[in-house]
Amino acid sequence: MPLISYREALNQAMTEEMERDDRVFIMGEEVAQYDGAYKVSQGMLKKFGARRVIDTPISEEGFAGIGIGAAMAGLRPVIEFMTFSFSLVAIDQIVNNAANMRYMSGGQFAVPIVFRGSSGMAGCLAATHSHRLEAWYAHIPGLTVMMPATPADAKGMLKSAIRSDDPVIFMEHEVLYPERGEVPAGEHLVPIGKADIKRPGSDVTLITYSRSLKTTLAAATQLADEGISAEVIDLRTIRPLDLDTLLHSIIKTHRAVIIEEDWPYCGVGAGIADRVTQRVFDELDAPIRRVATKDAPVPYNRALEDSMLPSVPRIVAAVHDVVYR
Amino acid sequence: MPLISYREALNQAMTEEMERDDRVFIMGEEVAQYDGAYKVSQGMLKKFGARRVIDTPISEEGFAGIGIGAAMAGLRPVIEFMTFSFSLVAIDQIVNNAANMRYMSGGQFAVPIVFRGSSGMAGCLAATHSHRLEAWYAHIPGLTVMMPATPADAKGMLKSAIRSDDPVIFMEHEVLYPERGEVPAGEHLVPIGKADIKRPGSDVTLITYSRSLKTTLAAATQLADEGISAEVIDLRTIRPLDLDTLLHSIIKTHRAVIIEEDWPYCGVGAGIADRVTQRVFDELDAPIRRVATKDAPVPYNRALEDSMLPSVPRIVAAVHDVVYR
Amino acid sequence: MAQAKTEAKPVVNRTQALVWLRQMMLIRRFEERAEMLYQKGNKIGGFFHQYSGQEPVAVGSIGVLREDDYIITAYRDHGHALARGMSARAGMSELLGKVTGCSRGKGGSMHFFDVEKGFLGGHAIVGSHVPLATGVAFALKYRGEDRVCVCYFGEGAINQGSVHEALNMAALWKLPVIYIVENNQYAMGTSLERSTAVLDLRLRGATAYGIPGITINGNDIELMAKTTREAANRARGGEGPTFIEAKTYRYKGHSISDPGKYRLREELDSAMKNDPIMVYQNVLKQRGWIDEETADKMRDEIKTEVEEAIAFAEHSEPPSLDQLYEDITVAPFIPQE
Amino acid sequence: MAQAKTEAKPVVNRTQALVWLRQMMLIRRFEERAEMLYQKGNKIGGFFHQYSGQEPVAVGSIGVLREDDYIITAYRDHGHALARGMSARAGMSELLGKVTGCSRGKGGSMHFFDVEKGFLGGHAIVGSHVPLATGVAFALKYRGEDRVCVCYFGEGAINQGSVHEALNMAALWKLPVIYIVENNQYAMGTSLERSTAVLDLRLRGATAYGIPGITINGNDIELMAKTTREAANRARGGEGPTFIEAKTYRYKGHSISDPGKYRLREELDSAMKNDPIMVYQNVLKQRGWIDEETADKMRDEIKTEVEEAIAFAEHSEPPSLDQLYEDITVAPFIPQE
Ligand SMILES: Cc1ncc(C[n+]2csc(CCOP(=O)(O)OP(=O)(O)O)c2C)c(N)n1
Ligand SMILES: Cc1ncc(C[n+]2csc(CCOP(=O)(O)OP(=O)(O)O)c2C)c(N)n1
Ligand SMILES: [Mg+2]
Ligand SMILES: [Mg+2]
Repeated sequence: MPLISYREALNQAMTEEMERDDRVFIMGEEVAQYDGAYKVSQGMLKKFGARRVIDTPISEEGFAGIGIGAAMAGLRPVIEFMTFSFSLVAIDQIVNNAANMRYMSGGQFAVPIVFRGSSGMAGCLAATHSHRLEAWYAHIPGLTVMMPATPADAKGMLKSAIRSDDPVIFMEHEVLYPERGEVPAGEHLVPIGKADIKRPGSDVTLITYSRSLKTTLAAATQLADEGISAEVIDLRTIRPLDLDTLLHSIIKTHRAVIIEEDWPYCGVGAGIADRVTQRVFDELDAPIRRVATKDAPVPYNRALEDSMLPSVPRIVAAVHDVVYR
Repeated sequence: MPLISYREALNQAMTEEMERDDRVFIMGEEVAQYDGAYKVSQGMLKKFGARRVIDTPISEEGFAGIGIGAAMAGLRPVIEFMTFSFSLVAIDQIVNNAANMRYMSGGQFAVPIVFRGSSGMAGCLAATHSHRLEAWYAHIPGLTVMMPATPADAKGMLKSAIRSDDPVIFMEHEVLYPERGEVPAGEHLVPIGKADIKRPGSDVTLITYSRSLKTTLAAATQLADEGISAEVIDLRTIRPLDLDTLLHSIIKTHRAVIIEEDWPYCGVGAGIADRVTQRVFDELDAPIRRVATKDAPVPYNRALEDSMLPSVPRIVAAVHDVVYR
Repeated sequence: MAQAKTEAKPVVNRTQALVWLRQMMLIRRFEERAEMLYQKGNKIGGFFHQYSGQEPVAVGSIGVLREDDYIITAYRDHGHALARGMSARAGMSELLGKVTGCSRGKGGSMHFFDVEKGFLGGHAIVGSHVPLATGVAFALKYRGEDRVCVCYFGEGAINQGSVHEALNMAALWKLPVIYIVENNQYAMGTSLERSTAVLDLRLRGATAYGIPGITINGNDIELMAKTTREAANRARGGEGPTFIEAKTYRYKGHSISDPGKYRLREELDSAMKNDPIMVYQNVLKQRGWIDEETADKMRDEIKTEVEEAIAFAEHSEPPSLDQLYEDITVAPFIPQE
Repeated sequence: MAQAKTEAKPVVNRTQALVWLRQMMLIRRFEERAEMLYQKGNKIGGFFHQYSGQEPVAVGSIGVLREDDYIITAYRDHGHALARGMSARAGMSELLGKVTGCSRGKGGSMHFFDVEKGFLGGHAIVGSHVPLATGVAFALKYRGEDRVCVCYFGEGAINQGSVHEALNMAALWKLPVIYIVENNQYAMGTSLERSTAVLDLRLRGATAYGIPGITINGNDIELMAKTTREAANRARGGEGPTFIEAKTYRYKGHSISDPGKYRLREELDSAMKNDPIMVYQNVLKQRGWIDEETADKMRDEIKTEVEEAIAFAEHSEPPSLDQLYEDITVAPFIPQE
């Protein structure tokens, strides 16, 4: 299988879907002539022309709405936010128009749209540019929320997202763009709503997604050295949650730690811990622990920022805590 | 003590604080000449004049930002959103400017501002006009989130909110505006971050806030008839959470149900259940159950809407589930 | 008697004119009866914004569109929906929250939809549908179609930032969209001069974006029609958007709960004296296209139609409780609970 | 040689003029050295937007303000901060993420703050500080003060809706705010004509709101000063906002990671040929206010000042890890974990 980057995998997904279906187009700031702020759409203007690869003014609320309107009229837009931090100015469109439209119209309209772009804490970007909004979007019925952690998933998930008839929030991670991995050429679809066991294990279940997968796998390796066998589950889709895969694992391990990059209170981890605990309370030998980003705005200083993030020591400590050793 | 409405209590709080402190003013759509869309600011234009009670154009993002700027320059704005559903168009200002400003400036600036207004499902308002955004705001470090359930708390909490030096999200409930109760005249301050035991009990802890308090108290009465003694805790402040009061109660009852009007996944209830379970897992005889609004956009049809909401039967069933009888 | 004034030369033929008169009467009657149902019996709930007094704006403009064009508007949407041919049955059933309603009882007054008629809704967040309209127009241009999208919004909505973002992109990309600002002089209780620094809205919505802007008496139905037709021709010809400020007046409060105390009795009276439906009826009479008797018959027919719609709505089923989870997504919906 | 051109009659006296020249040199040098620190040694991280080429806009406008006026700008904020008198030490320490930085190492390049100087930040969400500026002006008027707030933003920011909401309210309420659009012709890689339907930004930002609008060569420092002074006088006199489009040019890419391939070499060269610092130096020379030697000495002093600032920054402490939870709220902060 070809070894390509997460960035290229996303590019492949869009390119293939645009080749397949003329209704698909990409719109956003600097996606065309500049080849994308993070070069995800590199070469696409050249390939597809200005009709289908469209640069916008700095008007996120406006072009998010334009995408939704275009979707209602039968197109399948891919709207790039330079980063999801900027989706804050467009969020009314996403919640009230993308997520609610089908319901409010009694099923008459569909909104097949993908909002995608980088997300997360990318290093020294400080408070305004480091948002992780997955918990916010996951809270909203009507949205699908996907966050790939590997190049192969990036491709397969984005292709599925573009083919979805419903609005998808597709959050990439800036830090992952250059990461390389094996990616199937051509048709490769990862189903929406399916988690993936990235490392099987039997003593504890580690639940994670996006960039934190790497740290979690590193922690699992270190735990293995200690004789603790960790199963690492990559959620991939945050909403709808693949509860079955989680429960199956936890019924086996009886212990779980969730590793996430968002804030702890009312975050994705809390949402998952709650749902899991509700189902398998009696199977749990310990409360589900969480390793999240610390509860503070994101500072500029790198050491301070690093100290907030889930780290191998923090994950290992949480695992020790749940396995009682 | 005088018996006044929740609406009047809020009015009193603002009036008293404006009398006390010239830096306090109120701004929003229809707050002045119209006396407020829900009449919360009734009579205030007359009393304080157009300098301090200010009607705005329909520009939430703009006047939210104007409020924040004014707060940075030393005023203490009370910004009314006609409903918090409309705060969606202003949310970037709230998150990036109100919540982050102090941090980004290394503590040089404070943002003493209150964003207030009605919130919640008020009956037949459908998806766009029925948002409950408490979990979103609670997720954000830098914000204080308050939601009063009674007239007395409405007054005492709003006065504390206005005196706070930090940004406060103050969510009222449209359905509660006409509710009457005893409210202390004059100086009455409810501390930020303190929950209130609205009914003591010993068998199960019922945790709730805002409009759901009423339903929860009704359920507690019914449970009492069955011989189940429920302790009802009104959170009042959602962020920061009064974890001590919750843990104290649960260590006594060993069982808890959270009743909330927001959506279940990544909602406030999940946020609380997770934090409580982390602390007192071994004290819990059952998983913390939650009675939330069902996971769907809010429909217009009243019966359908009602079916989503926490109800006495749903609460009672959840309690039966945790007390195993 | 309401004064007859419109374009000197008829803009339409007799048949069309009578259809328009009838549509205006239908909208008026529909809302009068709905208001009664709201007031007694609690059959309608939530926010309810009436279009009474503004009928010529929707009827005149929609009247010159093609069947395959698109319409989108704000929460004050009954008029546009009926003008576009939505049945009174579907509208009334929606107000009563029934499954036979135009949005299956899930949208209510503010969220009427009709995919068959290209009616893209009723939208209740002020200004938020203006980007949507622009996106629909984007799709039309993308596919190389010569259809247009007509977008209505109130003068108060021009203060929402998203409107400006959309106007700029529509102009930049020459999209086939027609923005019709229904300037009924009030946004809730806020009069125009209290909310905008510049009273000539064309400066804000047209000049600022290089979009042709025109201010007209929106209550002159044939002028409304003519102006819209010209704008539609421009749009179909690839010349881009048009901004039409249609001056009009709403008879009722902002919504049913608003007594409208912020305006003077005389202001309302003078508007009602020139009721646009009566004005148009008189114009058609002067043209010899209708007589009193035919008009009365028309009114009677409409009464019957509306009563029949009410009966239909009343007898319709409400959505069953399990429909709560329907229509959320196209894919099977899995509640996250 | 850079061409000398500015107002025929000096706008300031010699002392002031030399201060301005010095400030421009300081900004230029500060950024040159910071860029080096960024490129090697990884001492500066994140986004880093340089002001080089635009110095006269900040220096000329801030130069005529009073000490008690307010300044607010976007992420391209080094120039405004230094022009306002922030020390190179505080700025450099911030870039290095040190606790001695102007934002205690928490803000970084995009979020410079200085409460002492009335410098309300560096704001990194495009357009988002324009409502803030308007609110500051609201507070000034509320207290009956004759101070003003000056708000800088890029020409690309005019496409953000919140900017329009703010402009309208500033005009409606006659607030003492001066909007200075630094039109450097590009928003990242997007040139003006690719992002706005109307190239005369006054139509969008001034005419549309009845705000006096004026377009000037922002790189003519004394014209910049004069124009700002007039606007400030209007604001102090209760006459409301002014919109100034200052035409300028940025020498560097949008941020440090942008090679700026979207513009032609000649375009950049011709701008650099008229480097505004050299232009002003020549003007002052012609006036007999400075000679080559003094200018060189000034440059040397500045070099020393910047090196000293770097040394200071390098030797400063980073924030300790427990400062993560400091400065979040005025009230004691309780982490919700
Ligand atoms: C973003 C937002 N803010 C506020 C409201 C509440 N609101 C609904 S309609 C309205 C007035 C709108 O006036 P205008 O645009 O003139 O339209 P009209 O009602 O006159 O048809 C307001 C303030 C809303 N629905 N959405
Ligand atoms: C809301 C938002 N969208 C996008 C960005 C990313 N971004 C940062 S600066 C910029 C270009 C701004 O250009 P302009 O306003 O002309 O200012 P300049 O950089 O030229 O000084 C963009 C797109 C952002 N920070 N905020
Ligand atoms: Mg209006
Ligand atoms: Mg620029």
